[in-house]
Order: sequence, then C-alpha cells, then structure tokens
Amino acid sequence: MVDKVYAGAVEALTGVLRDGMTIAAGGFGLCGIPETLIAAIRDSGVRELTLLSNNAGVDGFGLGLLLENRQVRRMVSSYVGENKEFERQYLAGELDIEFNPQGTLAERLRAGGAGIAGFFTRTGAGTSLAQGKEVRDFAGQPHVFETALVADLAIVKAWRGDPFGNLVYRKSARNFNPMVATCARLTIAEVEQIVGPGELDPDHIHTPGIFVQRVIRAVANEKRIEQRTIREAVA
Amino acid sequence: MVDKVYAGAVEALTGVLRDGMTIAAGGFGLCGIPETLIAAIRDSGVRELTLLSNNAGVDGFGLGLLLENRQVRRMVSSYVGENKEFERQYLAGELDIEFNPQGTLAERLRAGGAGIAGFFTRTGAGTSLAQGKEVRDFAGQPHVFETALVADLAIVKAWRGDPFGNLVYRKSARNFNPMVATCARLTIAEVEQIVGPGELDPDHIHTPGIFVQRVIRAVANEKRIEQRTIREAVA
Amino acid sequence: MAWTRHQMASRAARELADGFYVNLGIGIPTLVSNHIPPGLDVTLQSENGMLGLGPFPLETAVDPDIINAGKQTITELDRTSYVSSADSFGMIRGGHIDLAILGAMEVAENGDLANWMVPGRMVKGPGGAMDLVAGVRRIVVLMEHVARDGSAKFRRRCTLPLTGAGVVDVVITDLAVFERPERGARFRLLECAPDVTPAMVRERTEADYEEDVMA
Amino acid sequence: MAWTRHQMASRAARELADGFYVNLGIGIPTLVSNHIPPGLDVTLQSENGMLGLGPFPLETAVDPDIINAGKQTITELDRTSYVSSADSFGMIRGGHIDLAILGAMEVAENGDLANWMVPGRMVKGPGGAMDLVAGVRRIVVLMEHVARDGSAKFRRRCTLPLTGAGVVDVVITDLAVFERPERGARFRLLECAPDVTPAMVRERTEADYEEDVMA
Repeated sequence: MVDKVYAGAVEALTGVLRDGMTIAAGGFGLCGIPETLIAAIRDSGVRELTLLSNNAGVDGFGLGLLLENRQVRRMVSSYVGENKEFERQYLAGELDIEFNPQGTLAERLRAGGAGIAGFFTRTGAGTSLAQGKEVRDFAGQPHVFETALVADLAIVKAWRGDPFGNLVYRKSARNFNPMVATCARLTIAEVEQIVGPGELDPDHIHTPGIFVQRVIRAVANEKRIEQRTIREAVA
Repeated sequence: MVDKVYAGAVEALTGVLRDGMTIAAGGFGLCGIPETLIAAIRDSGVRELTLLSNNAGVDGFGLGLLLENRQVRRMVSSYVGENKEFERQYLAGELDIEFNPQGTLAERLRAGGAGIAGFFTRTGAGTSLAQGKEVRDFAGQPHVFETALVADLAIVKAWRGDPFGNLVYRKSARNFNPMVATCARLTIAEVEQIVGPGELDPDHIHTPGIFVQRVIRAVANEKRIEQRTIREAVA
Repeated sequence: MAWTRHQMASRAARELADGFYVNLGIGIPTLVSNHIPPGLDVTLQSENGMLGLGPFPLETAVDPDIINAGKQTITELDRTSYVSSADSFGMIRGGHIDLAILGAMEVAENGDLANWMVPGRMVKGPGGAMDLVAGVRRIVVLMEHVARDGSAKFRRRCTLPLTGAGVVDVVITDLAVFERPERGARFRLLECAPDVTPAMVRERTEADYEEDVMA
Repeated sequence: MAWTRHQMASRAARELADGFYVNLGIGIPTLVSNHIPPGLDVTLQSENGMLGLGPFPLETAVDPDIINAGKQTITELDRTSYVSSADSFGMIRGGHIDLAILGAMEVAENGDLANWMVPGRMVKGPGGAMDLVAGVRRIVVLMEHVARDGSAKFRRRCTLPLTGAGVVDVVITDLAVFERPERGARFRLLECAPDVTPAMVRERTEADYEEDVMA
C-alpha cells in the first residue's frame, strides 16, 4: 500500500524546494495556516519565492516569518494589512504584490486545480484591478476575465488526514486550504491527527487523497488569534 | 425561526410551476434523483419544460416519466442512452437536445450558481461540440468557451436535511445534486431523513441552507438500479 | 442631533427582513448584529467560509478555528455550516446573499463605492469587498456623513479608487438615510436624524439627490 | 493468434504503475480492474464522483447509492471518498488522473479519438469521455483491431466525429500494441499478439506508424 505519511516537514520537503519557485499556502489570516511547513521552509533558507496566499501573516508569525527572513520576492494576495515588515519591504521595492479580490483569488486557485484556464466574473469590473484585463458584457453587465493560478508546491493545514492523503478540515480553518490543495503538482498537507485507513467517513472527506502527495503530522499548532473577541457570561 | 420544511411535494411546488420553465434536476443515471418531486411534476401536467439534467432517466422511471407524459420540450444533458421514448420523440422532432460533455455540464451548473458568467475548458476542443463556440489558446492548447447555466427551479435529492435547508448527500448519490442546488433562484430538496436543528455537523454539510428554499421528506425512495452487478461469495 | 454609531447600526438593522442571509463588513456594520429585532430570522455569512455566525464566545469557549472575516473569534449556532472560501464566494458572487452592510470612504451619487484604498497610503488590499458589492443583491453603506477634514463623503464622483461601480442601494450616515429604488436610479433623501434638517444634510452633501419626499 | 478480451485487459494493466489514479471506461476497459498486479497500489476513479472504487458487492450488500460511471453497483474501500460531479471533473480536467483506459470506434495516426457517436444512428451523448481525453495525463485505448465490417479502426484520419483531437498515447488491440513517446509524435508498433506478425498488423491497419523497433 502506498503510504503518503512522511516523518516530518524536513523529510517531506527534501528535494522539493528551489529558489524562485511558486508556493501556494492555505489559511485565512492566521487561521488554518500550515505552521509546521512554514517554519521548515523558513529554516531551509530557500529564496526568491512567489507566494499565493490570501494573507501575508503578521510580524513574527505565519508567512510573516518568510518575509522577515527575506525569502519572498512576490505575493499574490487579497489582503496584507496586518504586517509591518510587509509594508517596509514593499515600500522599499524589495517585494512585488499582486492584489486580487478575495473571491477572485479563491476562484483562480480552484480553476488552476480544476483545469479551467480562465473565467469571467463581475467582481472588480469598473475598478483599478480590472485595468489591463479583458472585460466582456454578459446580461448587460461588465465582467472581468481572470486566469487560473497554479503553483509548484502547495502547503495546507488540515485537522485529520489518513495514509492515502484524504483530508478533513476543522470549522473555519478550512477556508483556502481545499483549493490550494488542488492547484499544484505537489501538495504537502500537515494534519493535527493522522488516522488509520478507513477511519475517515467517505462522505465527510473534504480533500480526496488524489490531490495530496505527502502528509506530515503538524507539530506546531499554536493557532495564534488575531482578534480575541469575547462576551461576558451573564450571571 | 424560519422553517423551510413543507408538508409534501405538492405543497412545495404550489405556485412554482409554469409551462415553458427551466428545471434543473440532480442525479446521475437513476442514482440520487428526486423521485418524489419528479412524480409531483408529472402529476402537475406542466408542459414545454426545459430540463437541465445529466441523464434523461429510463423508460418509466426518473425523468423518463416526464418524457412519456410529453412535458419536455428541450433537454441539456450529457448522456441519454437508456431511454427509448427519448429516442422516439427526438427522432420525431418533438424534443430538442443540447449535448454537453459531462464535466462541462457540471461546471456550467456550478458557474450558474457561483456567479461565473463563463469559462474556458480544454474539454471538447477539436470536436463537433465546440462548433459555434469561441476557442482560445492557453499554454498552446485550444480551449472552448462555455457559459453558465441557470434554472427557474432546481430539484435535488439528499439523504438528510434540516429545517434550515442544510443538506447532506449519501455516497455516490451526491453527483450533480450540489451544483444543481445552487443554480436556481428556487431550490426544493427532498430528503430521506428530516433532522432537527443542530443535528448535522457543521463540518459535514454538503449544501448549506442558503441554497435551499424548501425541503420535503422524500416519500418515493425506490432507488431503481440500472446495472445490478454482484460477485459471488467465496465459500 | 446626529445619530450615534449604535443608532446608525440600529437603523441599518431595519433593512433586514425575515429569512435574510446577510454579510456584515468590518467596523460599524459589525455592530448591526446587536440590533437584529427579536423574532427576525437572519443568517449571517462570513466570506472566509462560515454561514450562520453566532455571538462572540465566552472566555472559556474561545476556539481559534472559529473566526469571522474580521478575524474575530466567534461561535457556532445550530444552523452553522462551513465551506471553502471558493464556495463561500460562490454564495456571494452568485447572488445568494440578500444584503450586505459595508463601511465606505466615499459613495458617489451614481452608487459608486470607494472603501479599499487611499493613493499614497499603504494599500492593504481589497479583501472580499469587491466580491460583495459585485454579487450581493442589496448593498447598504454605513458611514459618517463627513470625513474628518470636513469634506462630504457622499459625492458627485468618488475621488478614491473604486471598490465597485454603481453598486450602492442605501446610504446610512450619522445624519441621514438615502435610498434608491433600483440601480441606475437617483438616490433620494429618506430620513434625517433628530433635529437634523434636510437643509443641513444638503449643506454637508456634495452628491445630487432627490429630496421631495422630505419636503 | 489474436489476444482475447481478457488478454487485452491484462496487457493494458501493464500500463499501470504504483500509486496511479486511474479511470476505466465502460466495456473492455472495466475488465482491467481484474488484472491489476498484486502489490500494485492503484486507485480507481469514477467520474460521477467516487474515488477509490471497490469490487462488485455481494448479493446481500448491494447499495443503490454506490455506483460507478457505468451505473454498476460497486463497493467502497478503506480509501474511498465521494465528491460532487463538478469536483470529480476537477480531478479529471485538472490533470490529477494519471491514466485513463477507454474504448474506441476509431483512432487516427495523429492520436485523434472517436468513440461517442455514429452519424445517422441515435446519439446517446458524450458522457464524460471528452473530459477524460482532454484532462487525463495518459490515454490508453483498448479496441478490436478491425471493425465488424473488416475495416481498420486505427486509421489515417477518423471518419467519425471526434471525442478528442490528438489525445491518444497508447493503442492496444487484439493484434498489437502501439505507443508514442509524446503527443504529436508518431506511433510505433511495440508488440504483436502471439503468432501475429508485423506484416499481418500492417495489412489490417490504415494508420501510418513506425515499426523499425519490431524489425
């Protein structure tokens, strides 16, 4: 039986990383991000990366670690607001950024994984993000043409995974992970729990194993919270 | 609390059906088809329907019931091979058919539900099904432009549903149902089991309630099998 | 007397109807969830991939895997479901969300909306705002009537880069409420805050709008 | 002596490699699942939305909700997952399936494939065949070498409407195996059935192909 489980992040990344490559990363804000793999990529020292990720982490956490270590050349993202090091490098011209509307980014990653070369969306029509793009009317409304995104490597975080690479995500930590898992030829998933064959209900698997080539156990699960909002218990 | 559960198919269809409307139906072959709603639509006598459905049922079952009753004017499908009445009406010029490759049909229905006006796919390039359609090269490969499909009414079959319209499908009966559920302004789901609020795990819901306006209990669950293939037990 | 933020949120909540699926933007729009009338069944959606948002958690129940699009910790309800961000924007772009309530830097009299960037300042990115205004059926803007420098925010034309063109249906400020019957139509002044006169609103507004209803 | 259908399926099974994800068409290709060498880990996919197909069920375990793309009742394995048909064709069109084995009416020397309609006969529709040949990385065709009327099925050009243009990588018939190193290249004769000579194959083939390897 093919067993996709690797001993750890270093083993799973062996022979994979090279300068200038494109890496797609799952997560929204700091929720559902592959902390273990990001740390290993930071430690590897690989440089000139293009990152496809909705956000850029924060200073000192998430993809912010790769930014601080000057490993990123370009980002394709929808929102990078929480990161001062990002701002510094961007203003210094050390970092390129391509902004996408969030839904367009999600759909471009899905398209990349699903063999859709491009699509028309109303999103962004009439805005500066449509500049230089084909615009076509459907039902009298202008739509913007957007192309698929693909990556050399995809890194995702899931809750549970099995030796076949089947993944289940947990709550809103699902976010961008399912599309990211499909958009690269090589996808590495870090999971909080590795379970045995047959332990995942076939009706509940979010990402089928066909999309996942390597699985590791997530050893970094800090899950830092950006906005810790609470309510008071009513006595 | 809004409760989307209706007493039955007739009640759920009241005020909905009109001659000439477009109905999208879930199911693949006879698997996961909304038997209860199809029977009620047959009994309603509504005519001149356009059906969006991967298949056309068989003689005497599934959408074949609507064909026999001469209620269908046009079908958008990928495979209609198992239906003699279909063939008779088609050859007599009583029925229009628009064939789509199966994956293109699935994607067009998804696009209709997801606000994607159209997309380019490699599928069908160089074939007669690309005739009259825009063809554009991406990465040196010809791709065919396909547009979104929307319906006036969608009918789907699920295993479990709750009063909010959240649905869970069972095994390969999922097939076209999730996209069909999204592609119409009014979606009616028939479910084998109606469960109470909170009984469906939020991580396991396949179709969120936002897509489903009405829910009924499926009272016809014959689940006829087209190819009953079995193996012998080894003594 | 101008409305407070909570009064603005309360007014915005009157745009909700039973059974609505609603997306609330970051800032004042988030406050609207505190003003949903009892008995009104409203389901909140968050574009990261959650449908059926509950209130903030108790201290003991904080779960980092349950956040809204503002990255705030929240809770589940008995109707909650999770989807991928692609499927979540399918809901938004596909016209399945009935109403979105969003903040704005500027709104133009033709319904153009600007709320994502200021040239010369660091751009944080559009997030989901462009998708929301392009896909949601009805867009309500909640904003201060005038900017800190005293300039009108409801304008002839937006001076800032657009989030969407012609997308706004209702504008609720601390001074007044404007509405239009359909996209492409003119806005009209619908209500003023207590002790605020139509003349005072006119003085603080650059946009052209109808006010015969108030006369 | 020509290969039987089971021998053809067995030969096709030699195209499989460990870890492959594979889609088997209806007819002879379905037989390939009986010839997967022990120890080879192959996952079968079915385009209606099932990954990890098990064998036919025992009489007592037939479940109408578990069918393959041929509408046959099958079973689950410990690796099985279900997806929507849209997601299933995402696997196919997105290039995630390593190999598909399909039947054919005609194959042309440039790799064109015709297997979905005969003009004048009732058209049943393409089903998933066009998606498979457009998206799967390697396409193996399993077909009789000559049609019932004695005409060659491996031809200069297809006379029937195409399922896909230039998509075939391997042709396995009851007489021979043809392969090409890449799309766009010429096919070459790789093997003949026992007691079948290259000359016999040539006589029954209209397509141009290389046969120096067999010389």
